[in-house]
Amino acid sequence: MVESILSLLTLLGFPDWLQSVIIIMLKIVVILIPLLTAVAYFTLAERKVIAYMHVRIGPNRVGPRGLLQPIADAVKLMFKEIIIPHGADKALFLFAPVLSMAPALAAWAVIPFEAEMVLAQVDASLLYILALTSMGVYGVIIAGWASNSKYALLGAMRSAAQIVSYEIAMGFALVGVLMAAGSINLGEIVMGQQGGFWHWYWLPLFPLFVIYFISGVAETNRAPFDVAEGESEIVAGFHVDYSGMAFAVFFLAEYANMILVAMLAALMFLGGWLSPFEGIGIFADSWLAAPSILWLLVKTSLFMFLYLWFRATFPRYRYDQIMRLGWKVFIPITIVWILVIGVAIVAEVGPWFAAGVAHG
Amino acid sequence: MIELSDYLTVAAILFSISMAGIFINRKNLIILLMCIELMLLAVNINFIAFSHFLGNADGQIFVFFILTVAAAEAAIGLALLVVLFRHRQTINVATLDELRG
Amino acid sequence: MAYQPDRSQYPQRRPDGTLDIDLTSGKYLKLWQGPQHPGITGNMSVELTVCGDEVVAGKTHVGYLHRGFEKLMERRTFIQCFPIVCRICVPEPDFNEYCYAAAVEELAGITSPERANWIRTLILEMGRINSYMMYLGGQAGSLGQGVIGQWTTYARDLMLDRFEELTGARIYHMFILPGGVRDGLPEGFKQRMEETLKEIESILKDVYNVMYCNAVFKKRTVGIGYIDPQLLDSYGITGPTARAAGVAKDVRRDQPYLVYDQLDFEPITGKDSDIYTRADVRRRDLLMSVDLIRQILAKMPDSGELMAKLPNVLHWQIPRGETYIRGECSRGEYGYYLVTDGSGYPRRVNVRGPSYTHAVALLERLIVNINIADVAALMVSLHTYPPEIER
Amino acid sequence: MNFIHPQFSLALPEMILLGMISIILIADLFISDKGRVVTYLMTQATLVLAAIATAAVMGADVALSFNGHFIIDPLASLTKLFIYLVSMVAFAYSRSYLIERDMYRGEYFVLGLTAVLGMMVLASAHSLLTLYLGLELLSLSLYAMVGLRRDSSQAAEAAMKYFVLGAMASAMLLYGMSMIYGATGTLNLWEIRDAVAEGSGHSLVLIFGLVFLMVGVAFKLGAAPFHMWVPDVYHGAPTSVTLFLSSAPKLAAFVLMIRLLVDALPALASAWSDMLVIIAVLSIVLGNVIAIAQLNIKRMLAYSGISHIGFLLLGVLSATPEGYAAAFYYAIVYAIMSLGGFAMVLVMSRQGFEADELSDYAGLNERSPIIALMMLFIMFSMAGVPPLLGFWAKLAVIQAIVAVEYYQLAVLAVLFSVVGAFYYLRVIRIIYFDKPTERRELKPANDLKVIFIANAMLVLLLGLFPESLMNLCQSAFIY
Amino acid sequence: MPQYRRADRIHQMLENYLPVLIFIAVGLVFGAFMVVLGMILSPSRPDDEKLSRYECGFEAFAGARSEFDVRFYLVAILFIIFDLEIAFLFPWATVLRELGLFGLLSMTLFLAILVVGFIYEWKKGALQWE
Repeated sequence: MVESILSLLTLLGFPDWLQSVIIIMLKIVVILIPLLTAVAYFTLAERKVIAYMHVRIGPNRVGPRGLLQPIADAVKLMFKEIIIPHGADKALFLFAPVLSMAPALAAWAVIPFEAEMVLAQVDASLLYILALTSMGVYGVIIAGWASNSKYALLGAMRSAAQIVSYEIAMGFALVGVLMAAGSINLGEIVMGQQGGFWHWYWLPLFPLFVIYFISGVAETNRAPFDVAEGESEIVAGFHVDYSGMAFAVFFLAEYANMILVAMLAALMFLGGWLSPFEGIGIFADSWLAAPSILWLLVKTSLFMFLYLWFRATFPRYRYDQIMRLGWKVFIPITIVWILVIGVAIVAEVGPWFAAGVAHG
Repeated sequence: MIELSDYLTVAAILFSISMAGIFINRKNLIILLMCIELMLLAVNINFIAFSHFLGNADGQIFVFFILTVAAAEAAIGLALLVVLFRHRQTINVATLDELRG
Repeated sequence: MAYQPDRSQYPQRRPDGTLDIDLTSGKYLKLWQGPQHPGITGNMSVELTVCGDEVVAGKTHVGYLHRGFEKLMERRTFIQCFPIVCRICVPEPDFNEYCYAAAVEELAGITSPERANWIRTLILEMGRINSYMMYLGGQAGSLGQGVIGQWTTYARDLMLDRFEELTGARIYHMFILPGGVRDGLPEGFKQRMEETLKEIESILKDVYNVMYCNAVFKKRTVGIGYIDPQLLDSYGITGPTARAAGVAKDVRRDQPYLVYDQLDFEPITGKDSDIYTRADVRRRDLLMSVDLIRQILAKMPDSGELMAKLPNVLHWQIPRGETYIRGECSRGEYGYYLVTDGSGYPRRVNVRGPSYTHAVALLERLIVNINIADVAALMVSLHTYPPEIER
Repeated sequence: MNFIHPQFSLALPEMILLGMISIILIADLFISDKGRVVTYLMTQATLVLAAIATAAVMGADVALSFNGHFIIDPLASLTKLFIYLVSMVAFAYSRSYLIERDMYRGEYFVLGLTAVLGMMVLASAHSLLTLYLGLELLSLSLYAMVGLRRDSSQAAEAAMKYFVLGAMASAMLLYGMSMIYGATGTLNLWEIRDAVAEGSGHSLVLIFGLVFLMVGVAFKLGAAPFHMWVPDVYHGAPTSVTLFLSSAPKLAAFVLMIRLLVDALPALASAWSDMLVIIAVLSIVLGNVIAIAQLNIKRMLAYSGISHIGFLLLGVLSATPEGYAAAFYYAIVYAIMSLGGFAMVLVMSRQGFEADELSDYAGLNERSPIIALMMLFIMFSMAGVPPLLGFWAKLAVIQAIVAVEYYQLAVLAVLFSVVGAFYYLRVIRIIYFDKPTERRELKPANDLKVIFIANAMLVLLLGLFPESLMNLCQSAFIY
Repeated sequence: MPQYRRADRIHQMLENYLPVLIFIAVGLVFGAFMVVLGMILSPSRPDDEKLSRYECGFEAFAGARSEFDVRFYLVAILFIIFDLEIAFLFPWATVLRELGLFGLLSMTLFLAILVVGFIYEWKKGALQWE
């Protein structure tokens, strides 16, 4: 497929470096299109799933059984007026959503969808992702500061502090995965989990797995941790003064981040594209046990469903309880578990860290 | 290709900018702290350039330590800034004239 | 001894626990938990003075819903007042009807027949279940949990169907006349009511699992909004709020009216009187009401008079007198004070609802020194309805 | 991966100190204010323990560990022992002062110990990396100590100034180190020495690096052109911190200079000794002249400290082992004298009254003659009056530069030490001949008084029998 | 004079970072494009009432830029320190197998010192949020 495009491009007389750039752009488009549709339909899924949990139906008017709802929302927001409040400096006000959107998208450059299917063969992919997720905080703070309203600024500071605190817990959880996998490249991390679902890292690193996902939920200001725009007390989040497309971009960034966290959790703890039936005798060689992207998508949608489930059933934590949980509960547990895993690796405990297993 | 001397000149330029920043700036202390960080980063560039062109990794290891110390310094600098701010309500460099002579 | 961080520059606490700061210093932020605030049920507003995250002083503003019922009733004959009375308090209209009817009967010297009393008790208990359902939805909603509100509205709807079947109307039933009730139970009512009660119990089990056993809910409610038992008398606290403080104070038990003396039940009390215990007491109260309805349906005489003999109601002169009828509604002690001067019109009607003391005096006392995030939960946990305060 | 396990036993004192710092930090959280003396005693015990460990590890032969980054040689061990002694005395002095100013918290002692740890790492550093780490650990703890007293705005300002200038200086030092690393290709001091010796480094880059090194070191020592921070910080910081600040870190800065100039760059001796001449002259001249104009005793002692550093540099610029020994001797003597000097201020100060104006010392003789006498000894020894310790130190240093034919420098040094004597004598005049304005009886804490008297007597005794300390210092430089 | 080795690996290393660069650019452009599209398509009729800040239905009080709690600053500093700790754990984690017991012990010491700092903060109330 790629060769045919290349030959077409040489035909049109493009210089070779431009050709490689075009190929990369095409690959990016191939990643972006499904991602953006996934983000759009994730919003619909959210409203539907929460509705059914509330014993009601959810959107079913727009299009057949409500399927065109996300498009309708997008178009509506497209035509909504973007209000820039008094005293807000215009440039920063409009740049903040872009700054929170860019990291959410750029992180997908290094996510491996299958053994060889990754856009950029970056060998420090996990480090790149951690760096990018901490870029997201800038968008939040600038939005809060630029919209020149007391509530927005307070909400922005709170959610920024929350994101930052849970980033540490997430970082420690990633260190645990690195120790188990022995390599910082996501592809090799998944390869390190071969050999049946009890080889996946959710078993040896169970506390880190749980803490990773909960920190992921807290990082994206979701479910029990969405105090920043919780309506029951200070009625504001950092994007209270945003409207129209500016708000839509924040919205998309949040959902893209959620999918990113879900995908990472699937990759690092549930063995990415490896099939759960891998090591079990009877299925061993059937197509069922073959690793494929479908398994990755199933696992990711499992985590995405968890997001929605949390949102439907949990009340909101109070802000100081969130910070207490982040600092006083997660960080000690992760540090202790890192040491436990360190000892386990040095002593080659269990099937995961046995000496012979090929590692990065 | 990029030569060693190019790296050194970049580092030297950065270093002089931060030196100028420290002496010329009278407005506020945070810029002062930023200049100090900038100085340490200029030194980092120096080290990495040397270690890359010399082929041994000592320089890069040194950079790791410098980053840590720079972070510690930033922490203490900002802490002192807050203590000072609590007394003076401004972070203007010119007000630091209580100790004279 | 855990080293206390040196908080010299934070405001200090006076011996009675309040912060000694001068509110006029303008350093403190004034927030409105305003009438159109999405977080709380009912439109009354609380003006909060906040220092950092902590509420320093609160002032309740009511009056957004004053419709002047009591003045209105002075211009109406007794029978004309009957349809107005149930519209005073939306979530539990039957209690107004019963109290008004009982007051008029006492002054006019009429007694409502036995079977009518049974039906009246049945309606009161059904009204109580509905009011508690609305409370559960509000309490979870104030903490951000939307699902409970949805389930309890569904349950409330089932009960409204039973009301419709029994009284012909869903909310304002106008069923309890002075002198008795307007009609008996339609046939098959008991069997359908039994199904509704089973459905409500299953919903309550789900609510218990999702809300009461939820770690985050516990974190947000246990130990918050503590009411000191000594305050009960000085602040006139009644109903589940008082029972949650350990005092078994229930008008149905202390001064049984209607047929409560023939039903066996024990007032439910809680121990440590915080938001969680109040919610739990109300949930168990609701289950008790379900059991009471079963008892009523079982013991109810199937035949008998429904209405006592009334004189010509159009020119009904009730001799001079005054009375005060008390009852236990879902929020506390509910009372009607009726004064007649022998003319065809009530001289003075005063509705004494429990929310008046709970929402104004008690709330302003409790709201000091709690986190802003808990203000909504506290207001809902006192289960106050603004319409009943201002009438 | 071949991983040669380093010899941990050599770094025993550092490990003990690190362990004790953590224990004290955690223990202090659970101690009530009344029990704070436990933290103080634990601190002193740690220093004693470290001294014993250093003595055990001392040994005659030079031993390298942590593959070339850590060295145990006579200079390192001796410096460490003196650092422990000076720090113990400094903590003992500061105890009563801290109680009066409710700074008597665990943090003060923990920061002090981290500063001591920094000095120890600095003393036995054998590569540019360890030098930098030791220096940073020392300076960061000192910045925090100066700014520890939150309610005094002077301390906050002093801490900020010290931080900004200190950070700038260490950045300069680093820039120099990066140049040296670039020129010689290695961080290890001896390998640098061999590389420079066989002329393999770019001469221009080396000189450039050396200049920046000199700037950084001169700043840390508080020598002349870079002394702007010394008076402000000594005046602004709480007196007990100034006492600690002016004694032990100077010793450590001296060893830093020796490691850099003597161990690493002996081949450039001609270059750096000329630079040192300029710095030494400036320090001596500026130190003594400005000190005369001072009315605040802390600022006066600060400037006298700068002049003492000038004298110390004289020893180093002679570029001979005897010169280094003389400089080392001078450094130790200066540490003892500055301890005594600032102790004077501590003895005089009470709750809420900082005795830092000269006039506060008027007529001290009537109020308590013993203390006045002790102050006389210290002032005379600082001036360099013969029978006391200060004289021998100045004599040794001047002998060193005379041996290397720097006659004009020697004459200038003697001349300005005489000029310097003026403001020391003025203090004595105020103590003995002015009428006392303060009537109240002087009641310093008894442990403070005892140590102060012991310190002054030490100055006297070592003055009478200087040989023991002298050949101890010479032993550090025989190779 | 140690000879300076010609750096020849740079070109290859740039090879697989190019897509990352382009993706970041695409991300930025996409975000900007959406916002600009919104600006173009949507009507713009500013009037005072609409532009005033949201104050739960009441007139806005003090200006927005009032100073906020020092605790947020404390969280920032603690974040720097702990993130640095993670940055040091990353390389160590990847080569833990080769380092064996010695590597583990040295990192335990590193973590122990940081845990001492953490306990100190905890007890000093730095993590207290009431």
